[in-house]
Parts: sequence; C-alpha cells; structure tokens
Amino acid sequence: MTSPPQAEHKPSIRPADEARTLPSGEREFFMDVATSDLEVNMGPQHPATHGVMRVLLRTDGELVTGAQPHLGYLHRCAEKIGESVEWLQYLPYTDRYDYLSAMNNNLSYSLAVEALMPELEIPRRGTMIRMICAELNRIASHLVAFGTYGLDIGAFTPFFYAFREREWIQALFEKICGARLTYSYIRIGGVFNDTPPGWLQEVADFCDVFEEKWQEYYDLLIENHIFVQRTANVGVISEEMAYDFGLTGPMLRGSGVDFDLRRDMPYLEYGEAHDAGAFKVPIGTGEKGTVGDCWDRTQVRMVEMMESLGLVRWCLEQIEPGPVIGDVPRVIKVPPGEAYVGIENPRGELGHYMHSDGGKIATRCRVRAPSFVNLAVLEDLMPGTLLADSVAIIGSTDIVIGETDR
Amino acid sequence: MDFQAIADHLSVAQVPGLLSVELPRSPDKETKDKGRSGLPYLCVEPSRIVEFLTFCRDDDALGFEVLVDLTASDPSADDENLWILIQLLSVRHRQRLGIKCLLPKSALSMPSSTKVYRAAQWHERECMEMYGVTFEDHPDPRNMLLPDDWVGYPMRKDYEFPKEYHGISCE
Amino acid sequence: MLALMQNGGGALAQTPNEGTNFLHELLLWLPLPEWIPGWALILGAVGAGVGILVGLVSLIALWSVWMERKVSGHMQCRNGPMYAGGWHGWAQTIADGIKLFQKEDMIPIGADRALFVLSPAIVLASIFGALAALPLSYDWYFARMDLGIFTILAIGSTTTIGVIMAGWASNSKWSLYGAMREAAQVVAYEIPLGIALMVPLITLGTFSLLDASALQSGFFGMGWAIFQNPLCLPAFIIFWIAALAETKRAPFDLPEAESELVAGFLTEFSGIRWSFFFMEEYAAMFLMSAVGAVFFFGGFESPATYALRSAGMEGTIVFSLVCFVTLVLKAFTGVFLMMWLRWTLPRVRIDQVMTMGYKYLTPLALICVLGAAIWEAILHVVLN
Amino acid sequence: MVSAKQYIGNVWNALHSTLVGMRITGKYFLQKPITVQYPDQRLPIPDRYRGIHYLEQEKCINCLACARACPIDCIEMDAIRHGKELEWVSFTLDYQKCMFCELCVYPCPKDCIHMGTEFALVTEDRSELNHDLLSFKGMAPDARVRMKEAEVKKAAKAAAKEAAAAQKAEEATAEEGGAEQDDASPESGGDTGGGEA
Repeated sequence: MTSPPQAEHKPSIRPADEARTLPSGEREFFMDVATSDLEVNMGPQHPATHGVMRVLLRTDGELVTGAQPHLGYLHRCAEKIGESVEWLQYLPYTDRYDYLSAMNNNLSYSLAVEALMPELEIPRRGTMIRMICAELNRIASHLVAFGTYGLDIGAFTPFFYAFREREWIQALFEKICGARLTYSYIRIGGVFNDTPPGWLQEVADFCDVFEEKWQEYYDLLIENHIFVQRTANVGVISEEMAYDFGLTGPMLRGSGVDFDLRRDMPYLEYGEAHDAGAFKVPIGTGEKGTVGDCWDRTQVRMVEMMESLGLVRWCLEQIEPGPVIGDVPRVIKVPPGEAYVGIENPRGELGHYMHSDGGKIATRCRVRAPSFVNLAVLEDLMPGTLLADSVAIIGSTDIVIGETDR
Repeated sequence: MDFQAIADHLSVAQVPGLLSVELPRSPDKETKDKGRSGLPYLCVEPSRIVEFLTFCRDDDALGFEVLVDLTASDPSADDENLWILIQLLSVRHRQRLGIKCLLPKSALSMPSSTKVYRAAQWHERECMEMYGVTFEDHPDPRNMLLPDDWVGYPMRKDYEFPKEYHGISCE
Repeated sequence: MLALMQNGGGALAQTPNEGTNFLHELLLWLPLPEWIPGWALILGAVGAGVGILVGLVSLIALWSVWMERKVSGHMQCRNGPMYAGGWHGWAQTIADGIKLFQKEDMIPIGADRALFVLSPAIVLASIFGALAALPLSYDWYFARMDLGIFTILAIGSTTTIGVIMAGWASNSKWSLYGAMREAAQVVAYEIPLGIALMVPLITLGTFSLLDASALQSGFFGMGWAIFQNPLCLPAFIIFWIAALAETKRAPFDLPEAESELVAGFLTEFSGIRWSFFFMEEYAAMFLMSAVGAVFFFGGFESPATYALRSAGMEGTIVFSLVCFVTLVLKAFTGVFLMMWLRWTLPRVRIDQVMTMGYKYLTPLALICVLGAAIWEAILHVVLN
Repeated sequence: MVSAKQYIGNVWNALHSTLVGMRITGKYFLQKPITVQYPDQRLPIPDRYRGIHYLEQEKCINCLACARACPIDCIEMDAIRHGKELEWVSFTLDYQKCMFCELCVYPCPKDCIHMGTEFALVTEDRSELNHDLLSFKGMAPDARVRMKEAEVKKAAKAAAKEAAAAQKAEEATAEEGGAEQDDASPESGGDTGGGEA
C-alpha cells in the first residue's frame, strides 16, 4: 500500500480492517492484492458540500476509509470585524454567518449585547415580533435543509416545493424589513420597525397553508422508501458521541437527547410559550433505523417546522399593540463586562461571547457557530460508509459554510 | 444550580486549579470603578484545566457533558494576559458554566482539553492559529481557517495586517 | 423465420404483412435510370436509411429534451423554458444545440485523447444500431429482423462500453467512479431486463417485434400482452425498473449522480461531445419505451388500427402512418412515465442498486417467467 | 438475511411510496405554475424594500452622519459650502461594498437618504458600481439662482454697512453727503465661504 504523504497526521482514519466493516456489520469482501486507496477531493466545488468546503476523502472503491474536512474558504474575519466596528454596525455582519437564518443570528447578537446592558428594557411587542420572526426564519431554514437534503439524496422536486414556501416567508420578511435574506431586523433593544398593517394576518394565512404543504413534503420525500433506505442507519451518532463533540440543535436531538435551549434555558418568552403548550421538543426515536441516524435528524427538523408553526400561532394570539424597541441611544455605549449568550438557532446553539470595556466598540466578539462544531463530527462519522452515504451525512449535518468559516 | 452554587460546590470539592470567581458588580463612582456587567466567570489555573474539566464532566451534581465553546480573548495590547474562555453546558441539569483562564502572553501554552471533550479539538485549532496559543498534546495542530503559511496571529490586538499575501495586495 | 414461427407454436400462421421494406419499395417506385449500378443503389438506400435514422434520433432527442424540461418544470410549479421560439419555448433545445455546437472542443490535458474522442461516437453509434432494429410501422423498418429484441438488447448494451471508456479517458476520479458504477449497474440489470422480457415473449411466442405487434391485434386492437397474461404486469414493472437502470435514469442515475459524483462520467465532457451523451440518453429512453410498448402494450395495435383494418385499409400508407403514430405515442407515454419517476424519486445507493438487481428483480422476474409459462401451459396445453 | 416478511414489505413499500410521490408530483403537474416570467411580469415590491439608495439632494446638509453610520464606509460625500447653499461635488455610494443594511438611513437629521426599490446592479464593469447618488452635478438651477440672489443681498448688505461706516466717518470728520454705493457686482462675493467637507 502506498499511502499518500498527507496520510501521516490523520487522526481519524481507522485501521483498514475496521473501516471495511459496514455499519450494518457486513464485512466488505476484499482481496490481498496490491491496491491503494484513492484520495478524492470532495470540494471546494462540489454540489454536496453546500458551499466552499473541502472534504478530503480516502476511498477504497465506493467505501470511504477516511475523511478530513478542510475549512476556511469562506473565512471573512467576522470576529475581527466585530472588534473594529461599533456595536450596532456589527449587526449586518451577523446576518452573514448563517445566511439562511439571519433573524436568529441578529437575535443572538442582540441578546448578547443586551446581556451587557442591564438597564435596557425590551418591550413585549418587540419580543413577540422577535419570536415570530425567529420562528418563521427557523421554518425557512429547515425548509432549505429539507430541500437541499433532497437534492443530496437525488430528489429534485421537493427542493422546489420547499423553496416555494420559503419564498413566501421571505416575502413576509421583505414586507416587514425590506430584505429577503440579510434582514438586520432584530436590533439591540427590540426590533427595528413595527409590523406593517395586515402583516400579522398574512403570517396567520401562511400558517394555515403551510400545514398541508408540510404533509406533502413528508409523503413525497421523508416517507419515501428510497429516502428511508438511503438515510436510515446511516451516519449514526450515539448520545455519548453527540455530547463529546458538543453537538447542538437538531443534531443533538436527532441522537435522542431531549434538550432544547428554547425550553430548557428560555430566552425571550419561550418559557411562557412552552408552559402554554405552544411547542414540544421533537427528538430522534429511531423509527426507521437506529436512534441518531440521518433519517432521525431530518425527521427532527421536519417536526420542528410544525412546532415552530405552533409557536408563531401562539405569538400571534399574544401580541398586543405597543412599542417595539427600547430606549437605545443612537451610538450605543455598552457598560464594561462580558457575557456569553447562546440561543437555539435552526442549526444548533449560536453563541455570542461579547466583551466590552465600556466603549463604542467591542473588545472581543466571539461567535460560537453551530455548523462549525457540528461539522467536526464528520471526521468520525464518515469512515466506513459508502461514498453516497458520505453525501447523505454531510447533508444531514445541515451546515452553512458561511457559518463554519465566519 | 445557579452560578454561586456551582462555585461553592467546586470550592467545597477542592477541585484543582480553581482560583477565584468573577462576579458582575455595579459601577461605583467613588472608586472610579466602571463596574462589570454581564455574566459571572470562574477563574481557573490554565495548567490544571484538564483536571478541572474532567471533574466538571464527571461530577454528578455538575454533569457538564458538553463543551459549548472554547476561545481566547485579547483584552488589549497592553494587557499581559490572554484569556482562554470556556463555556460548559449541562444537558442533564440545564446549567451553564463560564470558565476563564488567564494565560500570560510571555508563555502561551496550556494543556489541550481534547482528551476531555472532543469538541475542544477544532476550537483549540482555531485558537492556536488566531492567538498563537499552544495547546500541548493536541492531536491535530494544523491551521483550521487560515492558510498554512499565514504569518502572525490575526486576532491579537497587536497584530499588524500584512501588506501583501502571495503577491496579492492587501491594501 | 417460418421455421422458427412454426417451432415456436403459437397462432402465428397469419402474419399480416409479409411486405417488404419501404426503402426497397421506394427504390422500386423511383423512376431511376437503368445505368445506375446496383451497388450505388444499395449505397444510396443505406445512406438514405442512415439519414432517416439520424434525423429520427435527433428529432426524438430534441423533442424529449424539451419535454423533459417542460415536464420537470410543471411538476415543480414552474414553467420551464418559455422564450426561444415563441410558444412555450419550443425551440429551446434547438437553440441549446446551436450553442453546444459552437462551444470550444475541450479535451483535458491528462485525458486519453483517442478514447475521449471515441467514446461519444461509440455511445451514439450503439444507440443508432439498436434503433435500426426497431420497426416504425408494419412495413416501415430498416431491417426485418426475426430476432429483433435480441439485436436491440445486444447492440443497446454496447453503450456501456462507451460510458466506461468516457469515464476512464477523462482521467478524473469522479468520472472513473461514474464509469465503474455504470459497469456494475448495467451488468446487474441486463439480467432482470432480459428475464422480464421473457414473459411477453412466452405469451406471444416470438422474438420479432413486427410479429409481436401483429399478434396483439385482438379485439379493438386491445389484445395486448399485458391483458393476455396476468404475470405480464409484474413483469412489466420489473422490465421498467431495469430499463430505468439501463438508461441511467433516476432513480438509477448513479453513473452521473450530480450530488455525489459532480457529473460522473460526464464531468469532463462539454459542448457537442456532451450533447452526444445527452442524445443517447433520450434516444435510449425512447427505445426502451418503444420495446416496452411493443411487447407489453400492443405495439402498433390500437383501436384506430383495428378500425382501419376492419375498413379494409390495411396495407395503405394511412394504415402505416397510424401504426407509426400509435407506436410513437405509446413510446412517449413511456418516456413521460420515466420523467415522472425521475422528478419524484430520490436516488438509490450503489449497494442498494445491486441488492435490488440481484436480490429483488432477478428472482421476481424468474418467478414471473415461471408463472407465465405455467399460465400459458394451462391455457394452451390443458384447456386446449 | 432479510426475512420473507421484510422482503415483501420492502417491495410493497417501494411501490407504494413511489405511487404516493407520483400522485403529489402529478397533482402539481396539472396545476398552474406559481412562478412569473421575470422581466415581463414583476412581483410587487413592498414599501420597505431595501434597494439602491436615492438621495434628496436639496435637503442634504453634508453632515456625514450616514457615512459615519455605515459599517463599511462605502459612502463618500464632497460638497462646497456657499453660506447656506451647498455646491455638490460628489455623493458616492460604492455598491461593491454596500450590504443594504439601512443603517445609513436612520441617523440622517434631514431624512434625505432613503432605500429605493431598484435592485438590479448589473454592469459590465465593476467601476460602474460606484454610484453617484447626485441626480446632477454641482447645483440645481433654482439653487443656483437662490445662491446668486443670496450673494447679491450679501454684497448689498456689506456695501451698505461699508457705506454706513463711511458715512459715519464722514459725518464725524466733515459733514458731507455721500452717495449710496449700490453697484456691488455679484462676482465680488462669489468666492467666499468655500469649505470642503
């Protein structure tokens, strides 16, 4: 066996014998002839990596014996920028790390800054609008996750159906804040604008239509026999592994861990909403295969969409007229201190560690990006799977490269 | 448990490495103290961090299964210390813990937490390239986000931006 | 052929058209001067035949590509091409073809030039060869073949060689994967494809496509094989799945699996060479659908042909035309079904492809053949 | 090894779920598409849309508030001040940098920069993305007229003052009636108050 030069410092490559045992326990047949593994670059331009990520795969035929993710192709120094622009000026940059859930990013950043400003009061209507936007954005983000996962598995049509509904959500956001992707709407102290007239009714209409569309996605893709065969028992993450790798969000819940920051460490009014029964936390049950496989993660995302819908409806009932933003000065000065605030983003816990020395500019702005952490599990998950499975696994981690690289 | 209870529990158990507790305090005009808002942190000795984290993970009352975040911070160019900030999360007990290690800039080296939490691996790699912290016994100490031949540690406050990189002007 | 027919038993005594090839008839009809030597006539006829074939394949591909785009578009709540040519972008494929012709002919530096150039030609040639065995009407055919289905299956499978060649010659890892997948897949699916076709072959008792069609001219032209033997339906489903795999259509598009292998064996191809593969895919879809239509769904027979035949118009040009249109309509229904499946289903994994081919389709096809044989035996030996 | 039940179950599942999927795609195949043919048909753009900026140049006072609020410093402005009137040199916004965050709109004390509804930023050259938001270079015709008038008035005032002072002096020294000077030309006051931003 002639191993390529990079092979030396690869921690995750398993011994050949172990790698040649499929997850189902079947042993791949191979002969003792002089062969060498093939090193394939999956990416930086590859349809399955969801952006410019490179996974260096070591393969033996269709069997992946080693995988090594390489990041940094989309590194935009977000943290360094956070230390050089003013507090409010950094807000548009938060849109850009996970561009599929910009509302949640805005929210996380705003909450982190607000944690340093104890005097600042956020009006209840502002909080409610924040929740509606965050949950709608979660639906939109999971729709992309579902659609692109379909693409990874080879089904095209669900992608278009998912984008059809996502367009609707984006049109709603466009009405409320003027942008379709990078909203910068949730600001320090509340939200930036009150809802335009009739907007809440449109959201309610969306909720009604979305429910039946959701059933269609479910029948078309999630319950499809081929899809189940492709994803069940593939990429199984056990509970211990999930803890060890610090996974959060649907990745953690897919492994059967009942933990959701919205319920267990409530921010905004999520605690109240949960007490009112507005949402439940779905976890992976291993219905089609093993607990923690790709199907479970997808299923968790699917169910979460419906739970988010429940939350939106609850907020629509609770919302009352009033101010939407607290008393925020034009140039924000944050008292000295440091805070880490993590919220439940569609992809996991998005945390901001903000450190202020009392000035107009943050001293340290740390972004704990869920995709970055969730991606680390690939190194352990991919060896021993087939090439097509590795695509399914990357898809099920639902990464956004803008966030892994920041 | 709230933060104070965790801190008390740790000090009662005499966990190695626990130094002090940083609590938020309100500003005081007389002593010209600007105050400290935000969240409390535990200060831990960097060289004992592995033992400390192991205790936090294995102790039943604490049960911090998840290392959420590990990062560094350079408060200012004049400061002689670099901060290593660790966030722990307990799924069982629904609690968080912030840990801070002060690492002198003259000797930027501390043990790697990868053995306790695999999640630390990528965070430490990022820390290494961005702040120049050396994590001893790190299994894969390559650059994570930056190119392999990048000079300097960009997140430090005293970092000077290069004029050009491989013939590409950075002006 | 008669010997075969008699040996095959069956009710093949009255084949309706013992007539000759239309090209032959055309040559006889043309007022050609006598000094033209025979070989020139043959050459001219062959040239005309090839011309018609190439034109046909191009037309099929043009229409199918446009149809695919419109079908996929409408299934996905969008319009598909709308501009080129006016009405629903009918000329889009022509425009694309012109663009592809104009593109730079690119061959990667590391590629095996000879194989790289040869592979699209082989692929296209094999599909031309296979289509030549397909009769277009009772008296419109390029060659009267008693073992037509064998010819089609045999020549049609040579496409694989072209694909493997393309994958190897590209000198790209992804292409190689595609080629290897194609090889594995085609080998696995030739078997159920052939076995599933045995069921209508047993039911009809002929290998000839013309005879198979003629034998299904029952009541109102609906004496289709699928109604004659209850096992034809499962056999058709197996045949259809295998045909999808043979033509590299989703859910069996593993050789080019864009989300896994970028574009598989097509990764390094561009311009007109790429479009040859594209044409082959659609021509193969048409061919497989036509074979399915001939052996399971009555071939040229339909109520229309039945009516014409009752009116005594058999043998006229109108009758031939109706037969042709019937076959084309049936074949395109099949093509539409393939598209429908493609835009519905996810892609299967390579080991599942193998499992499905060897563990599911092959045994099930064998059961179907056994059942069909027993059914025929009961029908003809016991009851007769 | 797969049991017989599983085997049949797999076959059934595969066929059934395929048919279920085909029913859904078939349903949409028969429905009208939801897309629009973009350049011909356009969807309505909401009022709050954040597109390419437009500037109400007459209101702008060159205070730089928007430029300061911009996170990426993509706004640059330059004007020459003539008393209260501004002669605009440039007000450029670099759309290669701009991220349409709308942070420049709200600090404006005169409410003169807005986000428009135009969004097409297609050019053949990147330099064209550096838009000049001024609808005209220099000054508007009426502003120019107003400036001229102001200058005339100013010159007249100065002359009157001068005359008054002279008169006073004359009155003080020798009691002589001085004719009023009102031939101050507009050009004389034209160069005053040039201030670059």
